[in-house]
Amino acid sequence: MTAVEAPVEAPPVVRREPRRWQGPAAFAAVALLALVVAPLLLEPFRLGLLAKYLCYAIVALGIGLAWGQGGMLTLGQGVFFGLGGYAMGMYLKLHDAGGDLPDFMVWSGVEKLPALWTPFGNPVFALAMAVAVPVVVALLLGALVFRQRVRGAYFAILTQALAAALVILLVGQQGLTGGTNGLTNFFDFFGQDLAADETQRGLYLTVAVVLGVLYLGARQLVRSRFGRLLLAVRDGEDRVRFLGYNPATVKTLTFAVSAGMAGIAGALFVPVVGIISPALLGVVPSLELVVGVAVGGRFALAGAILGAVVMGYARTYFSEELPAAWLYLQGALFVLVMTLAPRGIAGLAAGLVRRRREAGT
Amino acid sequence: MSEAPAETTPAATASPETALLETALLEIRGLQVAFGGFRAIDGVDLTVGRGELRFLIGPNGAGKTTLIDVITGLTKPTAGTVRFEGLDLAGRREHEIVRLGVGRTFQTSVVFEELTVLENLDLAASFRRPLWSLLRRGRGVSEEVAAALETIGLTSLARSRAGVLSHGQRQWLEIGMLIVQRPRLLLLDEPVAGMASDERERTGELLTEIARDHTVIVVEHDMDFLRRYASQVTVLHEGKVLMEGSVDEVRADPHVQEIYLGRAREDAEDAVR
Amino acid sequence: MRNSLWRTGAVIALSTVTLAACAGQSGKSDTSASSGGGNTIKVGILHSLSGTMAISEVTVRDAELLAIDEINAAGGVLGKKLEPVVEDGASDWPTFAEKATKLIAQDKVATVFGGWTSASRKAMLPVFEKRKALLWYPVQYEGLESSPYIFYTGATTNQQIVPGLDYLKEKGKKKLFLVGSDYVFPRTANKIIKAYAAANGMEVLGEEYTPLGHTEYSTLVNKITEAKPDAVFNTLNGDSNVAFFKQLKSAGVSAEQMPVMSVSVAEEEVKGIGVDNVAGQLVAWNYYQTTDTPANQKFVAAFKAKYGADKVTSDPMEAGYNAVYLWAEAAKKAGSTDVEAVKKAAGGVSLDRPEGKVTIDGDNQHVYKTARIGVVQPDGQIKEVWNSGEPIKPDPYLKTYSWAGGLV
Amino acid sequence: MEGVLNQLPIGLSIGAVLLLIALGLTFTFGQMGVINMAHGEFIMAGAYTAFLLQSVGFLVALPAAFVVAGLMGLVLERTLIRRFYGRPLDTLLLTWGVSLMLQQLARDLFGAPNVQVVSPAWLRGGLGILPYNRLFIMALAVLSVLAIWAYMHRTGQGRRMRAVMQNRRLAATSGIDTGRVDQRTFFIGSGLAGVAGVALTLIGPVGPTLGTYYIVDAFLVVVAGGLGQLRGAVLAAIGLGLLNSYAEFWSDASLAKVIVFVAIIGFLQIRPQGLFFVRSRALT
Repeated sequence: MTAVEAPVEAPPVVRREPRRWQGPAAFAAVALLALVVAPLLLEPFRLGLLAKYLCYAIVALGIGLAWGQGGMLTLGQGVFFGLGGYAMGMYLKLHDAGGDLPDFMVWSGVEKLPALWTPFGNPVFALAMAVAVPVVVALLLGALVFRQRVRGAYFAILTQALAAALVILLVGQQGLTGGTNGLTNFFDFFGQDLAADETQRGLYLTVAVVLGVLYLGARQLVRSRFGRLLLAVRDGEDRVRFLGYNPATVKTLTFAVSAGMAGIAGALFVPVVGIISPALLGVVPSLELVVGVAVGGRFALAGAILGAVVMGYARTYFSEELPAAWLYLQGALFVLVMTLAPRGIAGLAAGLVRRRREAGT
Repeated sequence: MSEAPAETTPAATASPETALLETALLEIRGLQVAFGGFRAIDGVDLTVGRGELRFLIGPNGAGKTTLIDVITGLTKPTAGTVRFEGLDLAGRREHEIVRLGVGRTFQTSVVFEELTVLENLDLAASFRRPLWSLLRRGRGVSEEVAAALETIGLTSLARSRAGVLSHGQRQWLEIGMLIVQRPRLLLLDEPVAGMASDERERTGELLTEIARDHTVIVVEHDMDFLRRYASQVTVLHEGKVLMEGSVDEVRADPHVQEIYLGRAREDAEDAVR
Repeated sequence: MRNSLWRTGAVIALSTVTLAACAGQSGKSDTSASSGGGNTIKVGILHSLSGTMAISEVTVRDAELLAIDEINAAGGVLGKKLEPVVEDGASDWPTFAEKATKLIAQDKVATVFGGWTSASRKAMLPVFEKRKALLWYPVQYEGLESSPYIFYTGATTNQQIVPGLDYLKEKGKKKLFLVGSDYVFPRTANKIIKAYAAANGMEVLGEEYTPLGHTEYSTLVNKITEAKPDAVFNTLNGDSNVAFFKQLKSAGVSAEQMPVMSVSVAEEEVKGIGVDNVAGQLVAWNYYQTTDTPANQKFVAAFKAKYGADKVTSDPMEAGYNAVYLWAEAAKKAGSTDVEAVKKAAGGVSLDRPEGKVTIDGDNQHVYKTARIGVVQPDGQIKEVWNSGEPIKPDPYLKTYSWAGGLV
Repeated sequence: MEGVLNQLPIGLSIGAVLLLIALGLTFTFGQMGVINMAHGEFIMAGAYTAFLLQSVGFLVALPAAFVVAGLMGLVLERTLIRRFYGRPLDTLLLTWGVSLMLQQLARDLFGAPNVQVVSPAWLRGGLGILPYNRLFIMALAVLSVLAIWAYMHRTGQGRRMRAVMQNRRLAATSGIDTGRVDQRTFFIGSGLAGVAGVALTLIGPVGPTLGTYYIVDAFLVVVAGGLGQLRGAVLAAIGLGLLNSYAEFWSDASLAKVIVFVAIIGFLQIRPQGLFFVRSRALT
């Protein structure tokens, strides 16, 4: 037996059967905080940052599903994020250009709108592609590698190489993709001025609602038979075959769902932040997303979301206060979490709750 | 992705009625398996009829587990054919063979520790459902699963995590998972290895009960267990079938005795591994 | 037991980080709220202080801070001292946009000096245009841009690439091979080079791009030696230059037989490449540490005094240093730091700087600059071998060059 | 035409570089299942060792870098990785954190800009298309492989290492101190990264981000070669080197990287476990 196939660290021993009202109550409280309190308290600039973190949280949710529940460590989630982002960016670019060539094509020497771009003038098509392209790419990659039982570290490295390859491809096709600069300089979002505070607030609320809906969907998935099957695949892929299931199918579907989430996140990210570029979807950003999930707690979907937001804030904070220390801190935080709290913040919280309960009885 | 909805009923995978009558359930002809230069199985012929309880015995390295691995698609044969209900199993993948109706257990039981006993059984029972229907939250316990819980005697532990079960209980859970799959051929790989004597007894009873309405092949080399529960026995040695017969015939055979004399030493090596 | 202690420790560590982050946010808001009046003018400085671009950009930040110190020592601007607010772009383009927003919206700075890569400028551009704030961008770039809210104090193409080509043509180098990193600047530069070559009877034998950070150049060197050009025009960026020059040198290609003209190799990069690998090669800039002007002697001395005697100065640093002075001069002329007033006053502002006389072109907000071709010396310094004689009028769209007609 | 022929030795020399950077990884990844993302930073440590020792001599830097990087690996193994055996994905993320810190440490110790390492005079010049420094790297790669082979097959330590690699539990019950074997393996694997770092100063930049340029390529070699397989790594490195060389010659450097990636995915369709792998009967 090779160590590569060893199971991941076991999740918490506590069964997820807290009192009935607790889950919905917590969800409602967080929703209230996110939808009402945050927009009232935060100034527009900070609210915009929070919207950005929530976009990352959507990606994190997908990683939590693929990695925490399915054992597929994907180091290339930035790829799907980027594909979604580019689909949206292409629409916005064409919309702003209003029939002319987008600005970057002009200075890249492209004279006619490439055929690939034409349909993206339609917002419905662009939005559909923001989800469909990542899903299809994930289905293809998943079908190829999982069918051949490529897994664990191999899979992680392949997804990482995919991220590296896509970056090179995007950068190389400057006339088509804007090269290193990516797509930026958007003005109008479905008739709203993107610079306006109200538009940004509206975008923030959209992102928050989408995150909430996707969270509920992911939760449903995890608690269904499919979720149990996924867990079984994570803990004993070969055994699952002898239950009559094809693990490759289960993994491919889950991977595609997580890719779709990343695609949605990318599409939302573009109007929120105003740019999509290869630097956002390469090896390092993809790894950073995984770091967030690990810090928050990979075995709990809420932990993944929490981790993405915490890491986003930490990054902004340290970059404003101690830019030189950020790499140390990021590295150190990560080493600490992996050694001392492999289940992340969520695991620590669950541990505390359990201890209090034990003390109470 | 497409295979799940296609096979919704067990009957859909069965071969035509005429073939059923003419062929044995399992037919192995001229089977060879080589790992590098080593021949783990060297020309085995084996026929198992419907409703049979067949024991496979033989010392370590005889090729027992390899034989099961080949039937279930885990190991690819170098030569020879394996037919199940007249269908050639060559080139079929593990889960496809399960879907044809062949189920197995493993020497070291591998139940899903994070899931409850009930969830383990439910998962095993649901593989014929279309994949999309798995997305619904499964509530309640199906009759079939309840019956299996009763059979393996784990009803009271249904909602415990499988991780807390004892070794014996895990083996029974595995057997339970096998039953709810409704296979037409069950392959049990050393079901009593490492069990205490009362657990063995319970397992033996379980085996007898299952064999009443299933075809079962059991790999075992515990002679005591064999004497109590076996009827038809096939002896493997160095990848070949040494002999076939009733328990008493086999036990009386000088060849078999000779092989098993050396067993003590090999068992010691086995423990090291 | 020991385990739970560890856990508790980790909880505390994590919550400290989170709390600190929150506290930091509120602390920031407080200072910004109280910064409306006072005796200082806040100016933003936005460069990568971490990540891959930090190597280059930190030196520009240092030069800009030096200029602010000097201006403050001389009494400040409009009777007020300048107060720099330094932010880190982290070599990440969206972060540049984010930090630019912060500087404008939260810190309410009068102007921002910052950026290095084209990508970072492109990411910041919409922020400055939408919020009607000012950015001073200090690095040579690919042209084809003229934002009303950006001042460009580095060279545009007709002040660096075109003179570089003029020099090669003058030396009789007719066959060129183009090597660049795969991003906007090299691709645009090479487009211009090809148009120039076509109009001037020169021949482009090959055009190759490598990914940013690429380090394996043996195949490319083989392609070059097989094509046998008279000269190589190099628009590689950053670390790739190190690998390229090392591998070119060890392949036995000498500067005498096949010179390489580089537009992204300055004094700082020469150190990393290794002088022995790059000595004798050509570079095109507007300023060298050795440029012989009184202002430069002062600049180099002041920079070494502040940051250490081993420090070198380079073209982008000087352009950043100039940017602060040019903005201060325009503000003085306008009598206000108001963005529109400064923009209006800036046209025609002229100063004697280390690179010589610089003048802001009010039409496109670029700067008149003198082009200088240099040769890398064995001591790591760059010796000027040619200059354009007088400052060249900036022409980001190359409108005054007939051969460039089809480019834009 | 001459260019096409030249690509052959160039491809081999690219392969030699790939082999050097991946060799140590084959050990730690293949044998111990440890995915060490800090491997690139051990390469960097080797390169900085060459920088510090350049007044002493280039050849002195080779063993010194082996020891420096090896010790760094040993410390990493003892303090952190030891706790993570059997959790390869966690190790991957853990060592990535370590690699971030090492990069920043290098930045603080040596400054952010690249440092200058002067190639020794006897490596200037060349033979045909290949410069002496490329030939040196090829020779070094061959020597490293031979040394590793000899170590594994001709010494007691090496035999124990192979025993642990094939069956950890059996080796442990046979009286082999697997902990010590792990330490040695990690020391040697990391040390080889240091040697690679010294060699890379001849052809590439020496700076804090050096490791990041090579790490993905190194992993691809190991993936294509198969776990812990010396001959797999050798063949994969040469194959990828040649593929890289010709793909770049006929297209460009960017496209070549994409082609290599697609080729590896395609290759894994045929040989999912890499070129060579050890058959195993166990079920996870």
